[in-house]
Amino acid sequence: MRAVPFPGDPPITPQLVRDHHLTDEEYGCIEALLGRAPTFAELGVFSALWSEHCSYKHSRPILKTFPTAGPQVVQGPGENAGVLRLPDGWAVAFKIESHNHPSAVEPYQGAATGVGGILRDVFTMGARPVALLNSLRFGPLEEARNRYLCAGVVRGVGDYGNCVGVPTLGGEVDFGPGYGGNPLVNAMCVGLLREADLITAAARGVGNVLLVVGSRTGRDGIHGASFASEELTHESERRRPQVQVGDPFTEKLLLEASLELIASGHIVAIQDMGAAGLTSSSAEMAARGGVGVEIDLSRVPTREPGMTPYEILLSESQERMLVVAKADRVTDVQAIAAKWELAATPIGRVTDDGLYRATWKEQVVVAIPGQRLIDDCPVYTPVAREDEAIVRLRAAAPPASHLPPPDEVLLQLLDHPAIASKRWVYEQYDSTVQASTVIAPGGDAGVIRVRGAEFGIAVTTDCNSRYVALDPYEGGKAAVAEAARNVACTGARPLGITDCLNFGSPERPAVFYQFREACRGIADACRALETPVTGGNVSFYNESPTGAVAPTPVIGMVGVLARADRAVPSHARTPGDVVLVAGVTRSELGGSALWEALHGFVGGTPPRVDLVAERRLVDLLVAGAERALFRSAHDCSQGGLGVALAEVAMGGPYDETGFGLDVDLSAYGLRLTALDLLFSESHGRAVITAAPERAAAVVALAQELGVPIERVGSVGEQGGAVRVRLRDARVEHPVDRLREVYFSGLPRRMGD
Amino acid sequence: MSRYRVQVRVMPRAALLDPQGQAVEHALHALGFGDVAQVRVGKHLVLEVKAATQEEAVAQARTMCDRLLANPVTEDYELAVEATR
Amino acid sequence: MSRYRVQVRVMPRAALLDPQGQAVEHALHALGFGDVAQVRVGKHLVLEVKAATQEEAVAQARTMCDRLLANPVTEDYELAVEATR
Amino acid sequence: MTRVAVIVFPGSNCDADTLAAAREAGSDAYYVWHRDADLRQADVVVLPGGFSYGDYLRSGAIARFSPIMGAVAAHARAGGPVLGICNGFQILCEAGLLPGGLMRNARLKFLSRPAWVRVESTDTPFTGLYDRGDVLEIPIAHGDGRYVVDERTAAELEASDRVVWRYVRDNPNGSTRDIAGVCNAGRNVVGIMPHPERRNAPILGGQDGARVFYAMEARHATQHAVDVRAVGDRHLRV
Ligand SMILES: Nc1ncnc2c1ncn2[C@@H]1O[C@H](COP(=O)(O)OP(=O)(O)O)[C@@H](O)[C@H]1O
Ligand SMILES: [Mg+2]
Repeated sequence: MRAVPFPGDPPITPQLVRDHHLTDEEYGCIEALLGRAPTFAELGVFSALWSEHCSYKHSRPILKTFPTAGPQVVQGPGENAGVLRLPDGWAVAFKIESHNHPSAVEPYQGAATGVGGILRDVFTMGARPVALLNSLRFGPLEEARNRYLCAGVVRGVGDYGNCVGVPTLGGEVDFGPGYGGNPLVNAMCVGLLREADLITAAARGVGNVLLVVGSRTGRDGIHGASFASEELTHESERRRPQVQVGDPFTEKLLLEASLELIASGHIVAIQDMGAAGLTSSSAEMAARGGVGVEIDLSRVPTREPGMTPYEILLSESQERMLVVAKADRVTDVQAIAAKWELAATPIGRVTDDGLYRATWKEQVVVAIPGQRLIDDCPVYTPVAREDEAIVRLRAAAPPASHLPPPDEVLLQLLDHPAIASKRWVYEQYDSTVQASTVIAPGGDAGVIRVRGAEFGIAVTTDCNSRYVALDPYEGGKAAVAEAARNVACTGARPLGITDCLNFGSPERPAVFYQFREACRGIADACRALETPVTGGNVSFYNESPTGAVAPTPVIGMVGVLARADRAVPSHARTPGDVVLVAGVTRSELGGSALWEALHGFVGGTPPRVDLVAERRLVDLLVAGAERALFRSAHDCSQGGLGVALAEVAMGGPYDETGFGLDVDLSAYGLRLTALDLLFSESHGRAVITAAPERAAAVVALAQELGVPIERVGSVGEQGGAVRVRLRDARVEHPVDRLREVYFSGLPRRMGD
Repeated sequence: MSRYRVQVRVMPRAALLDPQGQAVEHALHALGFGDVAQVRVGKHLVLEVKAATQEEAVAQARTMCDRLLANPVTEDYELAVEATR
Repeated sequence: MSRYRVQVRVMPRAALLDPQGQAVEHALHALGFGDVAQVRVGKHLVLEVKAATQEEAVAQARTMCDRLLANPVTEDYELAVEATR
Repeated sequence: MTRVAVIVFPGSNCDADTLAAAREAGSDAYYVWHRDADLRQADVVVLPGGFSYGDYLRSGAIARFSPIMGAVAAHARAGGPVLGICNGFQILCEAGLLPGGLMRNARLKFLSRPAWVRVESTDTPFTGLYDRGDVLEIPIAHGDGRYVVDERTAAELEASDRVVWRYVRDNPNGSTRDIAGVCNAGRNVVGIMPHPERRNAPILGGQDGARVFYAMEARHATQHAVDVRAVGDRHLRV
């Protein structure tokens, strides 16, 4: 039976094809594949599945170069989430996803539904979500629009995760002019499961029944997937009524119902209806299982009357799941759904003819060879060429001008939006629900315990887009290295990553160059650190009329601590402790916060990542934590050693005060100027504090592992002064002054 | 210049999901109000402005709604303006 | 039985602090609407009921408000009921 | 062992944490589904935190009509101990089992952070193992935590020693008289905004909340003259 148009469908014209973001060549492929012209509904299906967002048509060959194997990998890329092995039969499922375009149009709902989608990706693996993270980028907060976006996104992220009851354990927020027209909102979810309970999203078993579980289908976000593959213009502003509204309450019910369904054995597969809704979930499930499916669209419960097959196929209404139930268990599935006050409606079945078929009652409206629908999508290898302007910028230096003394610079940096405390953000996120939070936001990485087990899990997201913009290869490496350091500072061994690659249009050679090189850097770093890539997300076309965003490949990393109760916090805790600096400081101010804050200059050659040294530092941090040698450990990132020392002194976000610090750097980094020594952003470094009686063991361990280490001072009294002595300068501030500056930077700009 | 009382009703757009309205509808059904339908939940704002004329007050109120009080992406609003004594 | 449209306005009690109203007022001042005062923010609910008469519809709506839609400790409400065509 | 019923509403999300905390304190804790009508011989009832019915309309407004709430009210009337934590507190207020109500935080934002509360009354089934004046560090995580009550009732609460916990250092949500928790006139129904179940073990940063749960067990222990056990830094006074 071949597909025929549905009454009222528009005729297929070249303009209609272009409106679906398909090129003439792609349309040619479609006609060749079908042996005829597509129906309107079929055109919609192709448009969705062959969008960049679903098909990765510009990125697939590059993504193939990522290392994805390792003894710890249970599930690599290709599923809803990656899965890594933990001790004692446990496993961790995790994934990161972008929701940039929807958030640019409606920050609150865009961010909220982004969190909703990533939660579903994780619990459809049979994992209970135990942590959320979010990586955010906005234009400068001096502009009201950017403040509006930032406030709305943060509220949306918070309201959704808080309601579902998953703690937000970390993330990042950064600012830059390129993000003004196109903010980035990446959400990551981490879930815990018994390895034996893993379920995947491959439809199987001819005659098994497809059910929609959850919310009704409305006209929400039709074309979201192709929308996400398009630059933001005034035209997209006009598409606003298509925003999706999140319902975290229904999500919580869906979470409980899904986990119960998976445990029940009544179902063989489950998948979230994410981008491109029913279309992508059903087509992908069928292709993964190598089977056909048949769906009667007239049976899908709708929220509005008169919805067409096209609309039902492409709707992105939230909080819906597609479940493949064993043929004789449909009523059991419905009973579990009903317990959680959800509808579960049979809409189709698994077939043996390999066709992806959708009908309206008896009438066939879509009939496409299923495997080819997924596999035949054209793949592009765009031209990659570095922008000459970047080459020049890398060679440039900031204008020579009179520089303030280092103690003033330190205050300026602590107030710099990229560095200032993000407490204003993370205190809007429930970080203690589930009663397992060992290290809450504000440290290097979030850490949770696992009830009934000894081990713990550490999570972080990281990316410094300045480095990537200036040198995408080193920048890609740096993002992985920083994530690994953040995880390792808590004492966790880095296990693997998920990535969210936010770039401009891949059709521009300069952008594709950034993408290719950043990925090469990520791959090299992941190999060196033995942290395979388990999945991720590519978000292209992050451009607005004012230009592309800075290339921002966000790395989400998971690590494991042998003993959760030995997790190491990031700040000083006891007067008299010894302060040590591990790693080497070089003169590497390219892309630094110092130059950005002082000169408004983002340029120069960014710090180079020595992956061997990085690996050794990680080993030191993990081994030292396991032997309980450290009282605290904190890596040096933006703002360098100066900011890291201040952060160590300042203490936790809710401490009444911090600690003084007496540090003498006059014998460290001998050839460096004070500004270099304090604010250069060389990688591979951490500030460690240790009880005096353990300091010698720390030094010995570092030497054994080949990490250069120096004792540089000691922790002072609570509420004391932070004093750093250099050969030709000196920094001194009461720690309370530092805290005041560091914690007020963001609320002041947000007008709170 | 006189004082005017402005009443603004801000409702979620008709085509958008209104989870709050849904939850209230279910709750009313559970309470025995089985015939209740089409529940939508929005906001009501009351405020006072000073203006020379009623028209000016309406124009001011409209600008406030467009710029701040209603989210043009997700909400529709209605206005009522009356002189206060 | 006819259908009636019920409109319910629920406002925070006058004696209580209304931080949302205050925040809106500040935001309006910051946007240049310096004369705005007395901002209060509440809820507006719209729903449909079936009833034999208008009086019955009003009575139903009142019970819904008393039992669920408004919290007498913190809120006051007003009702309007009209027949739908 | 004290039988502790933890009520699960659709949208509850601290039910598992609360159950675990009660069990770690030695109680026989179990879930009761909101659609049930029977508390199964509970000695103590706990309404956990979360977002019952999404907190739509008002926090706790819809949950109070759950079938189980009839049994909870009967248990409370009979003098049985009832604890509402966060959303549970909101539900108890909506249900009229506690005076007052909880409104949007004064700063209009959800707030997740440690809070410091002073124990103001030890004469409840849940605070008997603290000393009056103890200052506890316990997390809060709520958007609607501003306790409001009319002046007369507030004065009455103070006069009758029914303010159970009070915020110190700062008032995170604008609560009337810094109130973080109250009890009913019979002293058996208690509502608190902070989450003691999130701070009952050293690995969670401290155990200032643990005695809320040990108290449930100790109460039982008193009645049945069972043992004395060590609790963190001190002994239960049985
Ligand atoms: N959006 C966010 N959500 C939650 N936590 C955040 C967010 N942004 C920053 N944080 C937290 O603030 C702390 C500092 O973050 P960041 O400035 O990225 O420091 P670092 O350079 O050590 O990575 C971390 O604990 C981080 O998880
Ligand atoms: Mg970070």
